[in-house]
Amino acid sequence: MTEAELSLFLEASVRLGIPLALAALGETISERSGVINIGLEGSIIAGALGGALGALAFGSAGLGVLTGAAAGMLVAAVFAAFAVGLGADQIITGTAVTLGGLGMTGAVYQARFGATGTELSLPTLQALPLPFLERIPLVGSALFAQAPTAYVAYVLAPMLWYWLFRTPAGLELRAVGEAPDAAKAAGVRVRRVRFLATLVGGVLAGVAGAHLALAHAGTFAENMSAGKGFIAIAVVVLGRWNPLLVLGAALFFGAASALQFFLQALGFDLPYQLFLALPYLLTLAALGGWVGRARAPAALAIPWESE
Amino acid sequence: MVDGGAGGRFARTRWEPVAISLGAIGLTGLVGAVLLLAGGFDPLAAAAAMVRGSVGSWDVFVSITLVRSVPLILTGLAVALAFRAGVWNIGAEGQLYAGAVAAAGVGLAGGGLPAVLLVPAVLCAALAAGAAWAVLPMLMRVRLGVGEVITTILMNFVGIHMAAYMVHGPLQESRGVFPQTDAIAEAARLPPLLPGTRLHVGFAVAALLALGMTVFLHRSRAGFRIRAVGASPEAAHVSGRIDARRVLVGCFLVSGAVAGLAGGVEVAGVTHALYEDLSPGWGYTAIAVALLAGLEPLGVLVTGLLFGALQAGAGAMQRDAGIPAAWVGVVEALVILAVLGLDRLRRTGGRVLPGIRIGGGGGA
Amino acid sequence: GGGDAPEAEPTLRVALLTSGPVSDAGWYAGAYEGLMRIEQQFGAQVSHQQTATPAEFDEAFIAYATSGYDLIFAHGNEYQDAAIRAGERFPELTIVVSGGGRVSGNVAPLIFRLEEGSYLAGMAAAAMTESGIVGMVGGVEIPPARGTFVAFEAGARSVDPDIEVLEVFTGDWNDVAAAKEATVAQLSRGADVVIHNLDAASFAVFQAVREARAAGRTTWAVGMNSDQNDVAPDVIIGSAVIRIADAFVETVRMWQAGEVGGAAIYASTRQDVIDFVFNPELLDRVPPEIVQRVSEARDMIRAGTLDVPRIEFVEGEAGVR
Amino acid sequence: MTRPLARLGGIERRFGAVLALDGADLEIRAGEVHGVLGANGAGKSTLLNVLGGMLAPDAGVVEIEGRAVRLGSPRDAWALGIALVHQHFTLVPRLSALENLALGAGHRRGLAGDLEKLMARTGLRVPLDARVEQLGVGDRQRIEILKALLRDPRVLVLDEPTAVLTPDEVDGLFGLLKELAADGRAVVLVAHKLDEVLGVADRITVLRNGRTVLTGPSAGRSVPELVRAMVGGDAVDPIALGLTGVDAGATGAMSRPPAERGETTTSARALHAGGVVVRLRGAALADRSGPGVHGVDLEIRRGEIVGVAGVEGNGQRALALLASGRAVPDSGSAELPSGIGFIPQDRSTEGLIAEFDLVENVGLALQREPEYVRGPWMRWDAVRDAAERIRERFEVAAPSVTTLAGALSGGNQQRVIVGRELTLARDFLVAENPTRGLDVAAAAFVHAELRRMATEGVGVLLVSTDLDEVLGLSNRVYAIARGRLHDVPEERRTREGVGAFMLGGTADG
Ligand SMILES: Nc1ncnc2c1ncn2[C@@H]1O[C@H](COP(=O)(O)OP(=O)(O)OP(=O)(O)O)[C@@H](O)[C@H]1O
Ligand SMILES: Nc1ncnc2c1ncn2[C@@H]1O[C@H](COP(=O)(O)OP(=O)(O)OP(=O)(O)O)[C@@H](O)[C@H]1O
Ligand SMILES: [Mg+2]
Ligand SMILES: [Mg+2]
Repeated sequence: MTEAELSLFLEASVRLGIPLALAALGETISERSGVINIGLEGSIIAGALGGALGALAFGSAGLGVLTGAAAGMLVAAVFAAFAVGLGADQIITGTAVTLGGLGMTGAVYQARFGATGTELSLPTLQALPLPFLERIPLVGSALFAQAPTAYVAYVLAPMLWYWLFRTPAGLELRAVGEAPDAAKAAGVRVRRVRFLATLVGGVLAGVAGAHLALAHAGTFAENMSAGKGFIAIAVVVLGRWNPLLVLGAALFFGAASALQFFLQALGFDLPYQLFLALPYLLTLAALGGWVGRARAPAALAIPWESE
Repeated sequence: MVDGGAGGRFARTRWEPVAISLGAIGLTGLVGAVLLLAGGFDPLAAAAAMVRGSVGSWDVFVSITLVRSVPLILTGLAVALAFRAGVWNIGAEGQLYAGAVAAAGVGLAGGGLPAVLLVPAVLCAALAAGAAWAVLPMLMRVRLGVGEVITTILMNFVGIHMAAYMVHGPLQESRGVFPQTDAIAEAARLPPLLPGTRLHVGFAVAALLALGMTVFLHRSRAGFRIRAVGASPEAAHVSGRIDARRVLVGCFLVSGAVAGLAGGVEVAGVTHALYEDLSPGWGYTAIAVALLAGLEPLGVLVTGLLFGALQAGAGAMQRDAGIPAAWVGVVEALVILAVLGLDRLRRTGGRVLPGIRIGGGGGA
Repeated sequence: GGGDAPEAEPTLRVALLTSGPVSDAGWYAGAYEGLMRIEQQFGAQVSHQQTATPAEFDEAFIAYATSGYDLIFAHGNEYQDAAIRAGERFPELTIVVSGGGRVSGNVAPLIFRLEEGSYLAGMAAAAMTESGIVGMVGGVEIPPARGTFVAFEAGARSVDPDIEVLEVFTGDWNDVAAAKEATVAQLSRGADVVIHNLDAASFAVFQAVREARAAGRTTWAVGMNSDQNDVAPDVIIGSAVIRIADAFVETVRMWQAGEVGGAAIYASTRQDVIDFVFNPELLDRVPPEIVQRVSEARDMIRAGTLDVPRIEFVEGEAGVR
Repeated sequence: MTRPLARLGGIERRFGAVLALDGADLEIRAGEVHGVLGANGAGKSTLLNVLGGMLAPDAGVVEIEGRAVRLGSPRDAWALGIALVHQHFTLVPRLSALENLALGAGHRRGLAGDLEKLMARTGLRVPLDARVEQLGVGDRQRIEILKALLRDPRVLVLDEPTAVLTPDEVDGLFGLLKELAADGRAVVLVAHKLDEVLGVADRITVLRNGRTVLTGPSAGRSVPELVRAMVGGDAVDPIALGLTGVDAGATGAMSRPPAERGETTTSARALHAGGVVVRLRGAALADRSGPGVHGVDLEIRRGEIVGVAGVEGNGQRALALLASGRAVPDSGSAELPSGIGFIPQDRSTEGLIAEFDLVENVGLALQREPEYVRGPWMRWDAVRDAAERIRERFEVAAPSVTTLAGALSGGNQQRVIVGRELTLARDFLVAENPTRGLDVAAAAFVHAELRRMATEGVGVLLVSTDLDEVLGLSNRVYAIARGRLHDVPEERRTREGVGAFMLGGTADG
């Protein structure tokens, strides 16, 4: 690739990585508290629709992101009520919430725009190039000429890292995810922590969805989340439950996905299905290569009941 | 009580899943009705269609509900076995596709053979392919200590694209036009279980497998060892002197094989050709099916039927009551949540649904 | 839902099968509109099911046949095998398979000659491009999709013989992210006019073109399947449209006249089902002589004097001509 | 001190079918060390958990300084100055000692500083930066105690803190407890070694079957009296009681003559002629958590009890795994017989499967024995009978053999394991801290069983941190330090003597 193409490739990598990064950062928080939210997909699609409707209603993409976040949180709250409140199995609950999220968004979309949908064109999030930074050779335009939501991810990763590993609250969250009974004995409100962590995950998944609708596509389509929830969960593992690494992992996956389009555009004449499998194969390789024995939070996915 | 040791964490009578399911349907009805009304649809018509389309008539029940439940039961059994051994195989979907591709391949190639040879060959190919699809995650777990939850999810995506590639490439129909294979040889197709219906012997296979697996888990030493390793690898090693790694490897592969069988049975029994989007996510639904059954194989038979009926009824809801497909997803979600809710409320102390233990990560 | 019409003579019962949501404002939405029009114009009792898997195809056919439906529109080639099976089992039933390739006594493919529209689109694109490179972004690589691209390319070459054409398939009609990146990749390869053959994901193509425009390039997009001109009036020079609803209504008429079955039904510019419509808001940007040439070409295609290359995929017909 | 600092009255608590507390009372006064005694399953931990805000009582009152209070969570208890050291560790394994101590301590500047002071004052030292999962039980126990002390409690509640501490540490801890009491605080202590308790406690309360059966000053009370109060019967096992310097063979009237075979008082020495049943030669085994062992040469004959004393975390784990055939030596050789029983020290995670019932837990070990399988099948009927036998002979307090192991109190869990492993130990038995956390009667019973096995010609390897136990039972004694075995000559077999060998090699306290 020429340098121009390379930087275009990097731009694409970041664009594809950002929604994953947002969702995965949220999932990192909830998984660190011992809650694996397979319902993430539901939060993302809800965020996309919520974002679209909000942007239309207020005529502002910015407000759309907020409504998207709210929608994502709403879905996560349903998940948490069952998985945290009732202590129901997290995997089943997540499966159901994903099903319901995809269905409900479709239902709402049709209720709002008619059975055959409509050619929505929304107020979109314009790319917001950062002065100076954008001029950094090669990576500048890739990293710093993105939609504002991208910068949210950049800022959030280090903040979450600091919060998790350097503050008492973060310590409590990790303790809840490692050994809830011990955490409770230390006076941590296990359920509340898990509940709130799950909500945070939902908010960020919602923002990711809003990003898809408002920054990426400029529209909403049923099932437009296209499995990104699952990929985000994989990204969390690839990032070893560490916000900084998770951001990196998301961008890595973005690059792996971007590769397929560039190889196709460059006229490599392989069947495209093989290109489509590429990101997953690369991620597997990465897992085998360096993630090694990265350990999940010990209490991940285990329902917890006091007493 | 049939088996001395059947108790433990999953102790529950065979019929509990049924009871829970029935109660759940009632509860769902309520919430669902409210939502449907809000959406401007007639809940009663929907319910009626649901029932008619799933258990409305013997033919509907046999030709649609039972046929639908086969892949759910098989993948559900695959998941249940793996989870029992503490192997968190979320990869049934990919293994199913691998099995389907292999079955289609053999079914197309083995044209000359008689059914008595070809049908078993097709199913064996599916088993082998499913197991093969589980090898990589299995190795990554035991050799590198990479948790299988993520690797199996990734293998799902790879498997789906692999199948898509097959129907666009090597296995594409002879005219090379549409993304599908030719129809597999007559001799490769599963014979009907009940003549005159769509129900194929795959259902019998699934039912027998469920029965056999129950006996195996609760009566055989190997089955007991599997449960022990799943419940506590440390205790299994120190007190039982059980080689946890061998159990883990075995269950991972067998689980993959059974999931692969699901794909093979679907191709050989229903579609008779390989298409893209063969599965609507059975491999994921299977997790709910298995866990709702408390990982009891016979329970899986029941919950698999429940989900089969659910999906069959869903189709009818669209056709007869004009409920859009999107709403159907909502209703299915409601049913699952209702089952969960009831299960938790009914329970007094002691988890009935085991928490899937992803925690502790890889380390075999 | 199926509202019962007054029981004068036995009401016509028509069903529609789609394997995607009809809310896509495109391929499936068009079919659903057709179904609604059939309900109104013929007082027919209609029903729709969105199927998810091949396993459901047989089910749906059987269910509709046994509950007395006369005519089923199966809107996609994926239904063809199940349609043939159902056709054998239920001789009374008639099944029309959009884009299908297999024919039987009571199963007829409904072939949309969208190639004719995309040929005209190609001419327009060739006229608009400055870089001499145009791009095509497809979803799943199936004959109808390939066909439109082949014709698009031919149309473009008829205007500019040494135009360069790029082609990408994302593998998914609805994955907006993939469509967006595929388009960006092509724009980055120098393409400045992009046509798509996608479903809901098409919006992402327009979005990408818009953004390139915002970045200072003169880039254009071409709408497809339905008239998308007002989706992105600022970048879409025109749309190659299928008026699916018209085709469905026309098909019902043919069925009532007993003319459906045994052969493929072709819907093309002749019946005005297929067309290329310039975006009125951008008409001033298009060289008038091209508008002229396009309408001439349309007439020639109608008259059969201009032969648009296409991929034949109906049984008995040869491959690419 | 007239008005009690804390009072629990008529506390009831039920766990499913089990009535753990049945109207128990406890009265704690400022300035006292209060000993709480009771057999396994008596309800001690449950009662203290109620006081610590971990468990909500089903009925009864909790009063602090005469005021009725509701302790909904540990936070509520701390607010009232009550800190609890749990019987079972409540640490987060993957967090560092410091993080564990900081957990729940809230925003707190100079925590490390305070800790340094505290460790200096109390002599309880722990490596603050090490991850807890890498630390031995001793360190973990110290962390637990420090955690409680950090809160500067008015009422300090310790549930069996001494079980895993070295004699010196125990003395140190008791000294500390006395100091705390001296400056007007109250200390509640649970321990099974009655002499320990009598030594430090001002007043005592004895629980039986969830009821308070005796409470009052400890002065002038005798061990047998307490035992009688605790278990009804009179089990007096000097070793279990911690009365030092006893001769293994002679003394020790057992709680109850072993069922089938009549009373046997034959000294194990009688069988010294027995042939070698276990032979370790230059055996070495690495161990992630601990030093492992190296250069172990050990021969054990039929009928002898070989004791290995040592401070926790000096290679006992590796030694036990080697001798029990659970691990093969990295180098050197291990010749083992076929019929081996193994009583692992960690009963909850290694000895039993909490969510399995007793039948399955017995089957867990018996599934390797031919008589309990037929072809590929388990003979569950046979296993069930075996479980029933164990439940009766070893007096496991469980409603039935289909009770989940997790619902048993520590003592009863241990009884199940001992019973199970004894049936396996035809040739050789490895016992790792077999009486840790057991009440007097249970401990006495286990000791009697170990002796009986020896007299029946089984070789026994007793690995224990309890010096009295090792000295009291063993024919030969080794000390283990830094993964090496040191033979302790006859004349040096005293607390002090062995202690010297133990510490001689040890690095960590
Ligand atoms: N069933 C539920 N539905 C919704 N939210 C819940 C539910 N259960 C708990 N929560 C949320 O969790 C918070 C804490 O709940 P709860 O006090 O029961 O557990 P906890 O105090 O955190 O844990 P522990 O009881 O062990 O201290 C509640 O304030 C509420 O916000
Ligand atoms: N979480 C629980 N679930 C069920 N039963 C329990 C639970 N905790 C305690 N029990 C039961 O309550 C009774 C009292 O248990 P507790 O732990 O208080 O006894 P203890 O006096 O502390 O015994 P030990 O000396 O062995 O620690 C026992 O019979 C035990 O089986
Ligand atoms: Mg609470
Ligand atoms: Mg206790």
